[in-house]
Amino acid sequence: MKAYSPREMMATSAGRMIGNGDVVFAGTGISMLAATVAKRIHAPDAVVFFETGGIDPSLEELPLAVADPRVMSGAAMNAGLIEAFSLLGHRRLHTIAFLGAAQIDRFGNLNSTVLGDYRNPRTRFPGSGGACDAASLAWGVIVFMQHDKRRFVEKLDYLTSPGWLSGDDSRRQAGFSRGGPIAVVTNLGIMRFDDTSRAMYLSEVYPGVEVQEVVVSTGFEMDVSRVREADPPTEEELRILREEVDPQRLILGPPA
Amino acid sequence: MKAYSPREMMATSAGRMIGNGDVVFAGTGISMLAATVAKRIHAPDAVVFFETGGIDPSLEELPLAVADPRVMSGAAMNAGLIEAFSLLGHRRLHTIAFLGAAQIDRFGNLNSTVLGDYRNPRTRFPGSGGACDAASLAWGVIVFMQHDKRRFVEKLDYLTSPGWLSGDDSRRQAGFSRGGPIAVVTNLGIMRFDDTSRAMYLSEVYPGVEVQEVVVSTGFEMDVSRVREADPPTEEELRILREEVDPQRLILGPPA
Amino acid sequence: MPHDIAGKLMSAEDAVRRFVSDGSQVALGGFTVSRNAMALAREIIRQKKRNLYIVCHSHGQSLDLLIGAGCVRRLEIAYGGTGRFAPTCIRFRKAVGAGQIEVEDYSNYQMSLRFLAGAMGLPFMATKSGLETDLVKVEGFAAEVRGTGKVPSKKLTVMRNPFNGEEDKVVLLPALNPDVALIHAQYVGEDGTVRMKGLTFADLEQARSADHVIVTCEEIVPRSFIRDDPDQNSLPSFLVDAVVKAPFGAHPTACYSFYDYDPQHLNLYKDVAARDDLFSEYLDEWVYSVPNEEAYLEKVGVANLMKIKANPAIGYAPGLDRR
Amino acid sequence: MPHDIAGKLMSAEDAVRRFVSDGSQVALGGFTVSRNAMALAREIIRQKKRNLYIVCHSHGQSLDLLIGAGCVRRLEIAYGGTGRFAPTCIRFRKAVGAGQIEVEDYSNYQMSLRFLAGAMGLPFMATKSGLETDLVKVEGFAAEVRGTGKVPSKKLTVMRNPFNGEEDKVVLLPALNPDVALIHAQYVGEDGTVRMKGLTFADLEQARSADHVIVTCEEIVPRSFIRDDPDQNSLPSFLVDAVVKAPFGAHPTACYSFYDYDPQHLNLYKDVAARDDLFSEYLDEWVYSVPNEEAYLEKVGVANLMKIKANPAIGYAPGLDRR
Repeated sequence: MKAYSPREMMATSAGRMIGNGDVVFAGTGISMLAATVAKRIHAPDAVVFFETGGIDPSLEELPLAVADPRVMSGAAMNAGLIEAFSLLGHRRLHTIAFLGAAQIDRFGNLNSTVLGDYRNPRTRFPGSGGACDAASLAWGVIVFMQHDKRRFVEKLDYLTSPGWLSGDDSRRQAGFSRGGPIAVVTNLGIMRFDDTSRAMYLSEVYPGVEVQEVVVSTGFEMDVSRVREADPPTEEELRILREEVDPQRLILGPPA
Repeated sequence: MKAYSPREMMATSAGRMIGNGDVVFAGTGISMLAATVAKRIHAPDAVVFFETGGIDPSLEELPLAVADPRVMSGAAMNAGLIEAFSLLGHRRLHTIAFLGAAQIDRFGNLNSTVLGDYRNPRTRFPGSGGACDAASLAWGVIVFMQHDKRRFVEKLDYLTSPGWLSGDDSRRQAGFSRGGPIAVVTNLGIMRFDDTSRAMYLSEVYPGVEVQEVVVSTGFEMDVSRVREADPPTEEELRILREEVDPQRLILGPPA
Repeated sequence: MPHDIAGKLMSAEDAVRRFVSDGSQVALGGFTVSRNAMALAREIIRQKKRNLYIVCHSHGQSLDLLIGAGCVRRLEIAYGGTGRFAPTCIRFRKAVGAGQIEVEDYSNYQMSLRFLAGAMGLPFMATKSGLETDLVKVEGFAAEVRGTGKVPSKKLTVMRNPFNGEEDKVVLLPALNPDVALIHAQYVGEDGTVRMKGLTFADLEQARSADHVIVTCEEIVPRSFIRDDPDQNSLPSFLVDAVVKAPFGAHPTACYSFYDYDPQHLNLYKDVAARDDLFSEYLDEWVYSVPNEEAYLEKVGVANLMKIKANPAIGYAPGLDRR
Repeated sequence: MPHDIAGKLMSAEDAVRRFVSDGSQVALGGFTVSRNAMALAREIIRQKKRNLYIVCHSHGQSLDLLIGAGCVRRLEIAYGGTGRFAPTCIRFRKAVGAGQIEVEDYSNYQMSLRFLAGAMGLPFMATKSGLETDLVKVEGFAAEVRGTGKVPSKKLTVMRNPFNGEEDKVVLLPALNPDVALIHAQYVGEDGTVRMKGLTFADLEQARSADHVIVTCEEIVPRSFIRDDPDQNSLPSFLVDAVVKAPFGAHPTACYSFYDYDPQHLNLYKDVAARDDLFSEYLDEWVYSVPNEEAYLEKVGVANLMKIKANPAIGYAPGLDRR
């Protein structure tokens, strides 16, 4: 029996990527857990903000949407979308954005719009929301995904949010002055991007996960030569997650 | 002995041009007197706002600058410049802007920047402030001027604020979708602009002012064939001006 | 009448009748589960408005209801979802899948900038958001509707920044000026001034960009209250056409400092939205057969309203069962 | 440290030393007679900063003092005046007339849009304001400085609106991103959050556009006070580099809800500014020979401060003799 669930592993893995003083553009899922754990352990000065305009709310209760009134309480500021996205792209700020998607390709480009033809979709998803903006403007992006072949695809059905585009220098050439995905955190492990080619590679697998499991769950060829085993969540991380951050397991879901 | 001063005549003349429901972009001089008299007599629903962002303040005391704290008290909203200029140009609003200037030409273009060469001026004035914006974006503009030949000129030293530009259809061709000067109110009379040529003509002279006095005080040729005598301030207008609006005569100056 | 609300205070029925027409371009205020102008959405459905052209950023409940009731033909949107209750709005998803509505996708910042441009009277705004994405490359609307009615002549366009080198490209987004904006606020003063509490999302930009504005509100407050701190006010009266007093008018979405979202109702909605027959029954039961908002709130019931009532010191209902 | 002001709280002397250098591009907060960051301006003069590149919209007292003291080389401005006290700022007028400073004129909306563009990370903004005027046609800076340092490669440029017909022209204004913004606010929380009361002018856009921000304030208030109503706050702590407690720090300009402008001092200034010898004496007496703001306020005197103290219920000093 595992002592922690994949979601707990994902939340703590991502949490460790947040630096002290980072300004974190969070969604309402695992990213908020990651940010909160980080703040309580190694990044007390990290600030969480939401695309709706809520800046550094007290988060006494977990919001279930970025427009939840729980992001408006005890905050440093209640603003609006214009201010939030201005901060997201602010050149002075080390902004880290957490995103999810329906599909990802080898360069970390994301689709959260449709499966199939855009005008005649097989499945319609909610759409960009602020994802395209975050992927365009943030200092860096961390992506959460369920790891499976239909999601890690050779070619996106629709490119909603720009990653490293076609790799190499293409992101800069497109006109972006910063940003790009830093890591992809899945239920199996952590992927990062090569400094030169910008192609995704397997960086870490979770304890008990075989590299081959990642390979077969990925719909494109991926370098696995640099892989190492990820550190499991610490006692402290798990205690904070379970007792302080999400005691009702609203986001954590069922325990391991 | 006159029963009223030129400033009192100017304030009441301009006040009559304000319609009920107009949204008035005011400065701190005679325009505020004009707007206040209008509100208290025939335009109770006119709203005064300032380029600094003060919308419909109570104006218990006369402000001496558009950034005076007196424009922040009892207002409908305290905003900022961006909001104020957005309102000024708002296509839904019948905005009337009051402007002054150092020079005006026959098409109502204004100079409030320099006399002489721009880079080597003989006299430097404060500059556009919001004047160019008001002249560009407001539904209509009313100009206050001292009537003299050095101010009513054939050619401006610097075109700060667009009037009817070179007349006829030139304002629309320049890219402006509305606006243009409605009237020029001076210490001698009221000038308006021909509907077709957009050239300035003498519309009214104040009681006791000779047309010839206007002609010699104007540095360009002006049609005077349509002139009539202006109605003097009423008892009611004078009472409100003197007793309610500016009892200290901060703006009205010395009595007649 | 800028100094008196009297000429503007009206019922939701009158406001919708006067300012929303078949084919109107409508901006929806609020965001996913918060401050949707639900009372107006329900009234629009009752009045069977058709072919609406909705423009919004991230929208949830009122959008989904309007789409499900067949009121919407065309949609410019960044996100259709209702938080954890419906990560993708269900009737929205179905309608797009069935080709029943025409959709054009933008991002949240892009849509917000378009409203801001409209609010400021600027023809367009430039951003780097979306370069090389399908948001920029793929149009949703058919070529033949381009430039007709309120459909912009181009979805957007990419240009070089004239103040910088060749590589500095930007996306130009056309301004939005919808026919009408539907906004739910906490307070309107007796002088018509609007005060919104909590996050404003892009509501103020939407209202300022629109030709007409309908504001529903929780409370009408004295002029003295609203004028005592002008810093806190959100919209001047002269930009508002209709004020509708509608307590709990955002239900089942939240209204910060007044009430939380209603998890029970949103879960009910999620279940019925998945099936056409159940959804049709839902519309009958919760919209068509309730003549007005008073009747709607009676149906929701006092016990439920008390459950979601916000603790005013913190703005939401602490400990609410949100599963 | 976003959650604690400790690392940022410093004296005006330290703040100016750390964040203002010779040649810095400096945005001045406030407007003509209100909320000028005078404590910082006086300190900049004491530290003999030179060749400053000032960017502002309508500015009065702090601008004129900095120009008069020889700190300014270059200026982008819409308006230089101090209300009725100096319809054109006197030292500004003299310096321009004598060719001592390089000036480029914009309008208030243009400058505000340039700060807003910088604040939002947009490369430029489009407006119709200024078409066919000399603001658009005439450049103030010499061609050889174009594109050097913070001088934009073009003052502005006119283009056709790509979403509309041939006649629809617009002015594109380059974004501003000054090195430092000088802002005076009423409150800063112990968590570093800034709350400004009354009109904000373009201060928030200026602060958000700048690389560094110095905020002087009337009061440092508890975290609980500032966090109790996040709707009223103006800037998050992570955009502020230095917080300086400076009661009456805007004197002789006004600070809404704390004090009025000081008509007696502004009249004195008007008289001395007109003559070089008197102005030099003024600088000696009111700036160079007062080591800090405490000493400055002692010089102003309690009686004068009491005269201009605002009635907090209305925000200014009613009945103040303003002749």
